[in-house]
Amino acid sequence: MNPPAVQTASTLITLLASFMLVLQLLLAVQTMLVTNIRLFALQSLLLAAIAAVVAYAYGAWHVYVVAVLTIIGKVFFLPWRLERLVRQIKIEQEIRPFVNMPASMLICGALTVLAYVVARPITSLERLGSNTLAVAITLLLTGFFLMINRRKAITQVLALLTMENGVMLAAIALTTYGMPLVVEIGIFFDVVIAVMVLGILVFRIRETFASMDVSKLNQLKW
Amino acid sequence: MLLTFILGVPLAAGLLCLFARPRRLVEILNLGGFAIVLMLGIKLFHTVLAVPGSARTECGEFLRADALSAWMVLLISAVSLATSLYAVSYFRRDLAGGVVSERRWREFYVLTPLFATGMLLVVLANNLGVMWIAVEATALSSVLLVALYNRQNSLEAAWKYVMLGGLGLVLALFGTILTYAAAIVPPRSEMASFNWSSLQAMAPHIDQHLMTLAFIFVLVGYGTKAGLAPMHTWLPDAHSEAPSPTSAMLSGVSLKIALYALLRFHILTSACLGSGLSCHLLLGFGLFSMLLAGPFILMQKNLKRMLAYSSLEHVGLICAAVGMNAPLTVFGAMLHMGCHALTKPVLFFAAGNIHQQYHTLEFRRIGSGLAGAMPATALLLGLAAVAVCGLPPFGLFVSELTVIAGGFTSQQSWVSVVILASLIVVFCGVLNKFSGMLLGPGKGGAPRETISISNVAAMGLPLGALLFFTVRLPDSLWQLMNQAAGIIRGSP
Amino acid sequence: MNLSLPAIIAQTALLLLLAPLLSGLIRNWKAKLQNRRGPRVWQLYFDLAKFWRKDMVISEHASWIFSFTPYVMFLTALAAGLMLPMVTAQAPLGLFGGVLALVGLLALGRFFLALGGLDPASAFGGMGSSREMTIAAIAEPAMMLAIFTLAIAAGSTSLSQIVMASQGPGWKFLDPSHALAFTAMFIVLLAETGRIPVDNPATHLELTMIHEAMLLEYSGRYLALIEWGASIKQLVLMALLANIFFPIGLAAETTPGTFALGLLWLVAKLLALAGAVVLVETCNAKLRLFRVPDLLSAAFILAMLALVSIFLFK
Amino acid sequence: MMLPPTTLLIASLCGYAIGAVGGLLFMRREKLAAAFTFGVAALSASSSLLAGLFILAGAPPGANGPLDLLPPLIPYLKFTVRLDPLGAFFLVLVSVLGMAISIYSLGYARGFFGRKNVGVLGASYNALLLATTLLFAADNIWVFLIAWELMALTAFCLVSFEHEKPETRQAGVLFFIMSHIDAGCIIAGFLLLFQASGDYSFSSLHDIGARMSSGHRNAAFVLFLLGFGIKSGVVPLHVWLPVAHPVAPSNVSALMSGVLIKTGIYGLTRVCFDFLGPPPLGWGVTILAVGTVSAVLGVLYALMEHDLKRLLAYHSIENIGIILMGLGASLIFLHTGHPRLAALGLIAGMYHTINHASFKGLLFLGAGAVAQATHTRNMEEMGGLSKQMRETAFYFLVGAVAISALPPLNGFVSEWLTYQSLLQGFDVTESMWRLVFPLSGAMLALTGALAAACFVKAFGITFLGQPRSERAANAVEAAPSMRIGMALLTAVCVLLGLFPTAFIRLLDPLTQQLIGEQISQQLTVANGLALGSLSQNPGTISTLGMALTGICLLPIPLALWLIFGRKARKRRGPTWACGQPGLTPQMEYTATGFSKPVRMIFKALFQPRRDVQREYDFSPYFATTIRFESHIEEVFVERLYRPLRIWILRVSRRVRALQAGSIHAYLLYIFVTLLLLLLFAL
Repeated sequence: MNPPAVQTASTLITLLASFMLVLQLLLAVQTMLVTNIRLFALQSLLLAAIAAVVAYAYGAWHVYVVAVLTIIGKVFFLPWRLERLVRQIKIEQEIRPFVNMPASMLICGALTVLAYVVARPITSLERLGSNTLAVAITLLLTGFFLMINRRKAITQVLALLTMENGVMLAAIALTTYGMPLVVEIGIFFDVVIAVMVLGILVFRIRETFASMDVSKLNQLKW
Repeated sequence: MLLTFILGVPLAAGLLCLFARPRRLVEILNLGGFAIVLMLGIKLFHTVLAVPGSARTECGEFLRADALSAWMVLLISAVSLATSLYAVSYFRRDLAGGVVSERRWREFYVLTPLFATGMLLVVLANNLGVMWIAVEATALSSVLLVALYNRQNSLEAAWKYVMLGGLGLVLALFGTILTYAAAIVPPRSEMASFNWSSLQAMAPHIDQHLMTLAFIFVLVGYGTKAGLAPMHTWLPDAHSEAPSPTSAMLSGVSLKIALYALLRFHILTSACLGSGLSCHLLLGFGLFSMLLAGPFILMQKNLKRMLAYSSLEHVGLICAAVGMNAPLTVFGAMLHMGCHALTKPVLFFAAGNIHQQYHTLEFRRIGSGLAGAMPATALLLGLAAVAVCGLPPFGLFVSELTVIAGGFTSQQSWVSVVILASLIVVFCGVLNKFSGMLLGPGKGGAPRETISISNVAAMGLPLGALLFFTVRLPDSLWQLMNQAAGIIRGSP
Repeated sequence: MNLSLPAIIAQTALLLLLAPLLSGLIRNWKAKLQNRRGPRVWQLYFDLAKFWRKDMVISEHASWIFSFTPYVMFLTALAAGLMLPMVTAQAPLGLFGGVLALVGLLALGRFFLALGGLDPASAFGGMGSSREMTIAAIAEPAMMLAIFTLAIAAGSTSLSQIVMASQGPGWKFLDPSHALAFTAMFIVLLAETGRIPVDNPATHLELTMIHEAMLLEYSGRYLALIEWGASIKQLVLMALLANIFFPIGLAAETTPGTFALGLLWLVAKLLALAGAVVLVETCNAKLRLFRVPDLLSAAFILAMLALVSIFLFK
Repeated sequence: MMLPPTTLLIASLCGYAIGAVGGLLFMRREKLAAAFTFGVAALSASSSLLAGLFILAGAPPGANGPLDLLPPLIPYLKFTVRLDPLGAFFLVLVSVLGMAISIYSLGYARGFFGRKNVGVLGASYNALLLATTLLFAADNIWVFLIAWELMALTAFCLVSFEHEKPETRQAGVLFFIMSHIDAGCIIAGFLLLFQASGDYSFSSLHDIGARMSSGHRNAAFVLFLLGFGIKSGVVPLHVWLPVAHPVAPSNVSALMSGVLIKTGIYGLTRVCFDFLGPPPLGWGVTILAVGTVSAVLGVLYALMEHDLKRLLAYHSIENIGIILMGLGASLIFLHTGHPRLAALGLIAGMYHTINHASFKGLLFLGAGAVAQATHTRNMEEMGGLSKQMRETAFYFLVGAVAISALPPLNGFVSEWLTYQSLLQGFDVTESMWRLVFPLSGAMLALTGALAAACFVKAFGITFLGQPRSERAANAVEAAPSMRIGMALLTAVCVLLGLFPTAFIRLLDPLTQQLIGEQISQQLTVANGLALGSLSQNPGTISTLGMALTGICLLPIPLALWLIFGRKARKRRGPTWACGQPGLTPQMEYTATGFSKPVRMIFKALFQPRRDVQREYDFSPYFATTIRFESHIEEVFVERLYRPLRIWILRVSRRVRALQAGSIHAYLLYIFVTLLLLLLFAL
């Protein structure tokens, strides 16, 4: 393959990755549930795009598979499933986080800095897209923060999924050819099944507790 | 084809249970399946032992079994067998009492073999990615098992389990990927293999920073699944709210499976960075878990939660023992895994019987004088408690003392002292609660328990086995554990 | 260390005969000091003879212990006496035990006497034995310390050895540790023999009596044995004091002359001690029971000082 | 023909095992179970007794093992046993007691027929004996610890045998917790030794202390002192003892007080004389001081008790203290380099050990007989039992005289030896420390006298006077087998008392092994008639001589009787009650009243709480009912243990707040952990 192509690919990846980061921050401050879901879909789309770029740059066909799977699964199927769930158990759209918007912005910023600090000494990965590792870690940490900061079950699931996006970003961009195919597919289906299971649980919880507020689930202690 | 069979048999059993109509057939499918797995497991460890230090691979290096995996296979199959044996009488009573519906009952018999298959795949997978997938699979199957009773509490427990477990697994996945990324050393730019065998071979050349980062994520991730404090918070909920057979499997093996996954990375890391970092982290988390378990057990109000916390303590002990990284301690850890796997299920089974008798697990409501009301259960519970407190003549005494002695020989006396102290604290709690529950005057007019042979067998056989192996440990088993310990200490 | 039968017989006789006389003497002198005529010196002999002849009334609640006690009391006192060098430096039964054995035998007698007090189920007996045992208990450490001071000097617990050691060259018994120890022992002697200020042998007032309370139920032969035993015990203790602290004139070699001399010395020392006891008894009032410990702890301190002074003056 | 000792030992171990199994098998048939288990136990005990005696009598070298009971479990875990003189001595101890108590139990177990499961009792009783025997024969850290833990476990089963009563359950829990703590200390101590030796066998630990750094040595010593101290009930680690011993069935109490607490003495002796090498001065002084304190406080608290078995339990503490005095003195002599004196001290300690075993066992058996006859342990409800239970009363009296250290019985002999070693200790050193010796001697005197007072109370209130309750009034004599059991121990007390020199000869191998001196010859005076004290102009005693003197003097009172009182007659009459008719038991002195003077004298220690409630109609001077209540609390429980427990529970409650149930908090924990690791591990 020709160096310039790699160059462009790498810049592209960096760009897309940073977009993912932006979306993540939007997620952190956005308070409408459905919008959250859509944002997640968008983020996944970017992820797919990155996958496509990597696949093109290295002509590795199985990374295309990953891209396709991501589009099918995370861009269309999961958001659709989640929105349906939201509609089924008509929960109000408003998300009331524990930490208010400015504070959460600050925290996310701090986490980003931390991620860069952590990723700095690792030099052996400057193959494709600079700083993708940092972005991945940021996605992970901010996703984690979202998970803590959200009250409702579904939003926590969403946060978990964004974390998963970060992981996939690392999987695609850091490892020259993506993971071995079997692993990719396995992970993908695991995620899908996980969301199914979560859906089932959310549904059952809804009908037993007549509420989606996870912070009400505190009967078991000590 | 041995490994394939070991994986295939329970999978097949599980799937068949979907369609098999008559209840008895379903039960027999489970029992038979696990019995076969156990036999295969025994055959496996003999074949592994045949050539010391060797590993058996199948399906083009996709499956791989060395001494460590073989040891784990033995534990998994033994516990699953006991569980399925106990489940028969347990769920018959539940069905009779209308506690579970036919559908949920079938759910259990389908999911349990899948759960077991997942665990077997964890220990047999050669590819670390596949190992992660398998762990995730065990998590998902066990979540539904935890939520089986569909009560408020069990749903809450399941929710916490799946959220925290899922989170941990995402972190673990990240760590895994980082490891993979680290394993791609620039000169070779073609598709790297993600197989354990090759990784271990190239460990010394791995980028150290990246490996450290990876190990941290893996530690937190799999640590959550293995219930190391402070990531253990889901453990008491899930283990106490699940149906007793599931609790037995969760406490008996599933924790150790997550630990196994963690240990694989520990081996890699110490091969790459030297044993310093990972050992110290393991030691720290292990000791913290042990120390944290004490107060909760002292103040515990609920039988199964107490058992769960005792599992936390034992996992902590194993972890710390590996962290001490002396020949004696690591061997002790292996031994301890075995003994604990044989003991803890019995305790949970007995707890299940008590729950079905009194419809509560609160010590206060159960009251006293169990020895009179349910003699068989009380006796076995008492024996198992003696065992789990690390008193002779049961094996945990040997394993714990081995670990502690190892600490003294490797100039880590203070660790051993801490371990001793926390063991004593835990003992005080358990003794206090159990003597209050088992002894004393029985409640007037409480119905005497009706207990089936299979039930007693399910509790008695593991204890018998433990006692037997304590008095007479076959040389082959000793070899196996020794080699497993060797693998963990990085001698291929 | 051989056992000579004549010596044993002689000392037994001495103990049996001298004891009542000594008690009588003390009573008589006490009376004199209080301007009373008082009983004759040998009154106690007549009393004993009378008691022997009298019938006995034994409590219906009493068990065999009650009748067993007097003999134990009497015999232990005698045996203890035989282990003590009275006339000769060599105690007749010195082989069978030293000062520790002597104390032990007296304790055995006290033990049974206390049981005998409890046996007839009367309130007084219980009271008496309770107080007796308590006082003996707190008197014991002082006595032991005092004895230790001597035994350490002698390097042995055999009374003969102690006597010889303090006999040695020079007036060894004048050194401070001896003096202090002697004072301690003297206080203990008052307690052990039931003298004022610890106990009043003359009273039969319920609330004050200790020794007598235990004997209330005894009569006739048994009473004789106990009274006699008690006076022998008193003799033994006084002779012990006299001889281990002032070992003058104890017969070293066995000739009639030395024997006579030794006997004279013994009587002299006993008279002196008796005089001291009488003086103390007349000059003091009986202490309240719970003040007695103060007295005895004082004795303990003295003995302690005696021990320490071994360092100071060596 | 003479079997090799090890064979006998193995035989007895198997016997106990069979007895245990049999007990469980015949659980349903209680008569058979009782006969079988206790019969087998008695036989096994006699076999191990022979084994021990052979060793002490000087068995041919090599006849005492070592040998493996089982093939090793894991290569480093060997089940080796060996009978060296020290072990053999304690083996004799446990065997003698085991034999007597088993015979006693044959009858005693009848008391449980129909209400408790005798099979289980017999089984755990055998298991306990098995563990204890194994402990004394252990030649390997593993075997020792396994036996130690098994002993605690089985003892727990026996203590909580009558678990229907709540106080029994609490006692069991306390006992087990304490013995687990001591196990912990001992494990740590042994592993410190193992660290230096690198081998688990006792033979390799011999004088290992010489190769350890002084810090490790002292650490090990402290750990062992704590561990074995708890087990033997040394003040202030004794809290479990007066709680646990009384609630157990009396035969078990006898075994516990007689043997189990001696395992601590065994361990301490084994460790201090065999393993830890030449002792610093501090060790001996510490042990001597601890012993003195235990002796005095033990007997003082015993005096305050009116529960017969608790009283005996406190006396165990006292006697352990006396034993420790001997051992401590011996250690000091070892330090100052006087091996022969050290041997004397050791002999004193060992002698008192076996003496205490015999008379305390005897007393507990007697107490058991009484408790079974009156269905109470409270002395205030007894009295006058010497009329219905003549034999029991006699045996109890012998035990009482022996434990009060009165001649001519065994207690006197061993305390005399202790006195002698303390006395001669004064000259071994010029340092001020030597004042310790006479002082502890004085305290020993105090202890002895108080013990005498206490047993006047125990025997007098229990067996003499009028019965204070209905149950005491119609008590019946104990079963024949029980009386045989007591008679056996009585005989042991008398023999040990009258023939000390013969017994001390048996201790020669022991002192030879531990100190390298044999002094029985120097101690024997007048060819065995008297016991000497090892100094150049020795003090001597001859208990036999005293007894004979007494007998020879007996003719005097008899003769006098024949001369004067031949015509005198005996009459039975009422006790004088100040002229009032009818003496009621209420007028008798009570146990509490008996010990009142001591309580007042040592007020500072006991802090007695008393409250008197009087109800009156018109004037407080004419009370209709008066309720008097006096209560003392043990200072250590109040000041040390209760606060500790409360503190621990409070901390646990604080910690529990971590697990408050909110999933967000849980997530936060993980998050923080991750961040910290990222920050610091990189």
